[in-house]
Amino acid sequence: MTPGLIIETADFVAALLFILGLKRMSSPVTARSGIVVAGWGVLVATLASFLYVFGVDPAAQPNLAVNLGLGIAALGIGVAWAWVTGEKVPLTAMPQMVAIYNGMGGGAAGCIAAVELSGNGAMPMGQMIPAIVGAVIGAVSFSGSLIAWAKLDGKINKTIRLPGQQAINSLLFAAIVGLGVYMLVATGGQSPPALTSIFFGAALALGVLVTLPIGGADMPVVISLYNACTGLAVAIEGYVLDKPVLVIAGVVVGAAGTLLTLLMARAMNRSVANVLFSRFGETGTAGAGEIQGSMKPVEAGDAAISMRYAGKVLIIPGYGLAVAQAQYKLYEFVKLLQAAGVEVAFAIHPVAGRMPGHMDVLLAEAGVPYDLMKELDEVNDEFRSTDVALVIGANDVVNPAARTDKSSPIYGMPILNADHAHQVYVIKRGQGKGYSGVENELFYADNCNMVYGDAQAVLVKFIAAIKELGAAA
Amino acid sequence: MTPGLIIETADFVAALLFILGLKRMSSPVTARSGIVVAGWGVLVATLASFLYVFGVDPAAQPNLAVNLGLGIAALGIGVAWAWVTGEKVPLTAMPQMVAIYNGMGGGAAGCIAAVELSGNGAMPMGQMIPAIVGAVIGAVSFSGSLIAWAKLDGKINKTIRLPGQQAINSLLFAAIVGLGVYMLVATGGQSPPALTSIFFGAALALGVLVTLPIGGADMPVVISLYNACTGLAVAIEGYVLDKPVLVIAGVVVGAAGTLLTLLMARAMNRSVANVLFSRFGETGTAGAGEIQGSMKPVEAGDAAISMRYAGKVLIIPGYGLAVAQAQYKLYEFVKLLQAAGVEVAFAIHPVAGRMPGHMDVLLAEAGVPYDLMKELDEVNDEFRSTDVALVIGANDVVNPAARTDKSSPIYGMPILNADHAHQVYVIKRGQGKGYSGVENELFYADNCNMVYGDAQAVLVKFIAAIKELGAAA
Amino acid sequence: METTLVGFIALYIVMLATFTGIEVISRVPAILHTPLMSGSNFVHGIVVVGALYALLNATTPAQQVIGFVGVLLGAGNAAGGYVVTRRMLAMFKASAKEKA
Amino acid sequence: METTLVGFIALYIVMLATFTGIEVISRVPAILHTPLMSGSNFVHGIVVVGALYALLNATTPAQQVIGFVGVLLGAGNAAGGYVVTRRMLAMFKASAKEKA
Ligand SMILES: NC(=O)c1ccc[n+]([C@@H]2O[C@H](COP(=O)([O-])OP(=O)(O)OC[C@H]3O[C@@H](n4cnc5c(N)ncnc54)[C@H](OP(=O)(O)O)[C@@H]3O)[C@@H](O)[C@H]2O)c1
Ligand SMILES: NC(=O)c1ccc[n+]([C@@H]2O[C@H](COP(=O)([O-])OP(=O)(O)OC[C@H]3O[C@@H](n4cnc5c(N)ncnc54)[C@H](OP(=O)(O)O)[C@@H]3O)[C@@H](O)[C@H]2O)c1
Repeated sequence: MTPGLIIETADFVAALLFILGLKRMSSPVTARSGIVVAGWGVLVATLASFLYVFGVDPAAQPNLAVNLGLGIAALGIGVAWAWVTGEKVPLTAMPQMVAIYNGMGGGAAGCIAAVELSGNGAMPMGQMIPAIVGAVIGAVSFSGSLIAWAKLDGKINKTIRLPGQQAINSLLFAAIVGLGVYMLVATGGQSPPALTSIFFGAALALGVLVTLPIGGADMPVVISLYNACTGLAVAIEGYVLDKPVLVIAGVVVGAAGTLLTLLMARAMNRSVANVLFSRFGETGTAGAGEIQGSMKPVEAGDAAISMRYAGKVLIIPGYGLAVAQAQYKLYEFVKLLQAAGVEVAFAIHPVAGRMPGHMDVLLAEAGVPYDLMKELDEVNDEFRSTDVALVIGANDVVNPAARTDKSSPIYGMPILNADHAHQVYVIKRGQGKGYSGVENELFYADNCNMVYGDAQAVLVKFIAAIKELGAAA
Repeated sequence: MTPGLIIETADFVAALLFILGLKRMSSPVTARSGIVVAGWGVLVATLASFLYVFGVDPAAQPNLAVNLGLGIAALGIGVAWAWVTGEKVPLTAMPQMVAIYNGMGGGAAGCIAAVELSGNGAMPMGQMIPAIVGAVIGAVSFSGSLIAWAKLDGKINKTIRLPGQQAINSLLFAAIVGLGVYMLVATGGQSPPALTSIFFGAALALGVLVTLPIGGADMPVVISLYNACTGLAVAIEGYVLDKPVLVIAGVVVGAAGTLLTLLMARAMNRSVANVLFSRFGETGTAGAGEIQGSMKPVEAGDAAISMRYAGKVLIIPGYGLAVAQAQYKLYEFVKLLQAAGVEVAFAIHPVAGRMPGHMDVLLAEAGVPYDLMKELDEVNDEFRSTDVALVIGANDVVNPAARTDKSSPIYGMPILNADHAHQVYVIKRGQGKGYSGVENELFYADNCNMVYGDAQAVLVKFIAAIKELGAAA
Repeated sequence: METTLVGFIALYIVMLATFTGIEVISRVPAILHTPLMSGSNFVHGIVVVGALYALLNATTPAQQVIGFVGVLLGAGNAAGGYVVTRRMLAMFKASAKEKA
Repeated sequence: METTLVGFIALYIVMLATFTGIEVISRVPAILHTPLMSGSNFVHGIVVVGALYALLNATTPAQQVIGFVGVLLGAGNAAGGYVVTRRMLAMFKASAKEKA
């Protein structure tokens, strides 16, 4: 086999392994092996790609040793840095890590484009157009993801919005298109470095400017979108480099990212454009009318004991659980209930928390087995036969206004039917509203009582109450 | 646009439409439009392919007018014949029509190979090997499908089995391989017509000999397998002709056929090899032990009236319903029950009848809405809360031996839990066994009564009994 | 015609088409398995396009005859598969208001 | 490297990969959506292979620098995406005998 053939074979195997790996993600039973399978794909293709040394451009021949050294060094540093940070980052910081890794992929695609465009010779139009388009997408994805990271990591706290933001962004975009066309038409693949630098600089600036005004809570949607963008950029640069494996991997990721983005947007009852271009909550809060009734507080101990003697308890975790990092205490409490013979399960809304699947990861972290985590469709009919629904730091995902109030910004979003349970307990700190900023009628319902306090603190009380009961008995 | 570009565009559109069309088959709501979408695909690609006249081989130039005339004539005759037969064939004869149309596709692939192999010049190895392999698969699929048609249509009634069948088939296969290799090595794409003819003749004979010994009841599995084979042959010839649309369509059909074949084989608890190479039932019948109890016959009228006063009736149709063509009478009866306020649904086993989905088509033909047709997984838990399970001409699919009797040939096959209903009525003509030839313990169960007679005749009595009751009241 | 299906590209196409086929088809419910069988049978009727190409490029009488037969068979596959599938699918209806 | 992704072939690959992606990914249950996000993020880490190609063929110092950065970023994407996804998935366990 020639080196070229080995590389092509390795690429093919990698593409196959990616798809097989992603297929394994269709069940939590096989998902763990799925990432390993996909991992082999990247490993095989990366190792094989060193065989390019046997077929470099004659012009690059003199640099070969240096380039090879640089390649090994870059690989080593990149892998080592990412591996270490990835291993030690706390699970709560996952979203921003995904953002940063994703940005790196976009940046890499941009670098490929930059090298190709500073080309060793004239480039045919059919290559240059995609190279330029991929460059812009990759660069925007890079700088935008970094901003998303900074926001999620608390490095940037404010949503920074320039006056006339839309106009500035549009102008910048027009400038990028103009520069791109100029590079294409006037320079024929030999555009001067200064021009190329301005072009890339403008694209990076666009990513920053587009992302800055978006609120931190909307960042997961943005990350998912940039994930799709990076996929697209990789696919396009794959076309330029004539590497089908990059095209396939990129397109598949593009599909995944797009799907997840749409899912989040739909579950939030907003369009993707709305997320990107308008400040949320500005109109939302005004909508809700006055709610009749009052919130009825209850002692933590009393709530815990009533659950201890219930037949069936469904727990609805929300963003507040993540904020309080109370998943460990929660599972401790659940195990006590189970030991007392109570049937307990978790009802998880698809957009509970701030990322799709956020709650599932959180609970899994605390050791909750995945067969106790029920999806909305699976569990929603069970509330009628449930004694107690325990809502922990969730708000929007149990707001009945989504079913009834046409004027509410969350109207139409599917919700968990906590209100159908015989008794509802809600753990939250006070009168705080949820992500969408609307009032929640459920909290005023006859069968609902509030347990005020930080989720972690309340759960500690729950646990104490149950243990006391056991000791007394 | 050049003619070549138009053809390529049309091909691409066709491939896209095929996949979109098949995607629509995922629900009965959209399925009807699915076949239309796929139909446009074939139409567009076929019309565009006439543009080949602008780019024929110089050697074929003098024949162009004749060839074009032949092409239009062949298209016209083929479409007209198939359209007319397809429109007027009764629905019961669908399986054999599918067989014959499928065979024609295999034959067409074989013809393409024959033309290419009688080539206008030396063919590179990389083209010749697939051409030859595709030729064999296509030819076997052609003659095999015709035999399947003849068997299902009653043109051949016996299962014809030569002494030493396996040895003969193996020898023939070896001969085909030998001839193929000889054509490949010795003649370099210029094999003399006589040799080519012998080669194709041998392949056709193989299809006949492989299919003849298989019993008529196993034919649907065989048709599904040949469907996959034709897909494969089309894909391979598509590679030879460098037509990606043929490759994609062929591979997708190959996947569909393979999936359905495996599904049928698994549901019958046999391997595909077992279906093809062994006579079924020879060992099967011996297996079952003596069954305690007796079959308790009941009058048709009594059974009908007890269903009239039931709350919920589940109907399990089987092969006998198809034999008796009683689906119209059945739905008439069901509508009477529904009018009397009885909840009625159909529980359909994936391999009830003789083809996957056989019962669904039959019932749809009689006008039964598809939302009343429930799949096994969906309905199996409902039997416990069902007053009457009415089994019509079904046997194997309700045989509890599949759950309990490890020695039974159907052990392990999923069955409909008719025996869990409060009362079971079974309509069949006598002591006849089902497809697998084993006894059915259900018929001897305490809560089971037999209504003997042809399904159609019994249902007529059912209807009369209900109507009489209505008149009396 | 320029040859494009060379080497690995053909493999990629086959791999992706296989995945697409398996995924798309495993979503078809059992209720539609008979129409699926005839519908997929219809889809390989596209072979008629290949047969037409072969016929139009036929040089010898033998090739013309074989090509003619190929187009005839392919056309029958496509047309027959289409009609039969359409007829079957036309029968599948949802419960309507018009209760019996 | 011989150019193979020409014209329609690239379109076919994109079309089939899109279908494969949509079908495969829409089967992933909501419970795994966070690992899916990071896992698909990992998959585009394969871009490192393209960056390596660009770097190995670099002729000017500028190209070397950009190529180096590209490989660095791509490697970070791949390694980081892998570790994070593996860590998350490792947490998903089924109910075991070891009841509390
Ligand atoms: N998952 C996704 O993909 C995604 C992405 C973007 C946006 N979103 C949106 O996020 C929302 C998720 O809904 P959700 O019900 O999970 O959360 P939520 O509606 O944001 O409500 C969270 C609640 O938790 C309470 N809380 C905060 N910190 C707490 C603590 N330490 N202890 C106890 N309670 C605490 C807050 O009330 P107090 O202040 O009174 O305590 C608040 O009402 C949806 O609107 C969804 O559309 C989701
Ligand atoms: N669907 C597929 O894809 C497929 C393909 C190949 C094989 N198979 C096999 O076919 C079998 C299907 O099971 P099944 O339960 O539907 O049918 P079955 O087991 O073949 O039983 C059919 C029953 O119908 C009765 N019957 C025949 N003609 C009748 C008439 N005119 N009126 C009333 N009853 C009549 C017969 O008993 P009497 O003679 O006493 O009336 C017989 O017991 C399975 O074993 C399956 O594996 C299925």
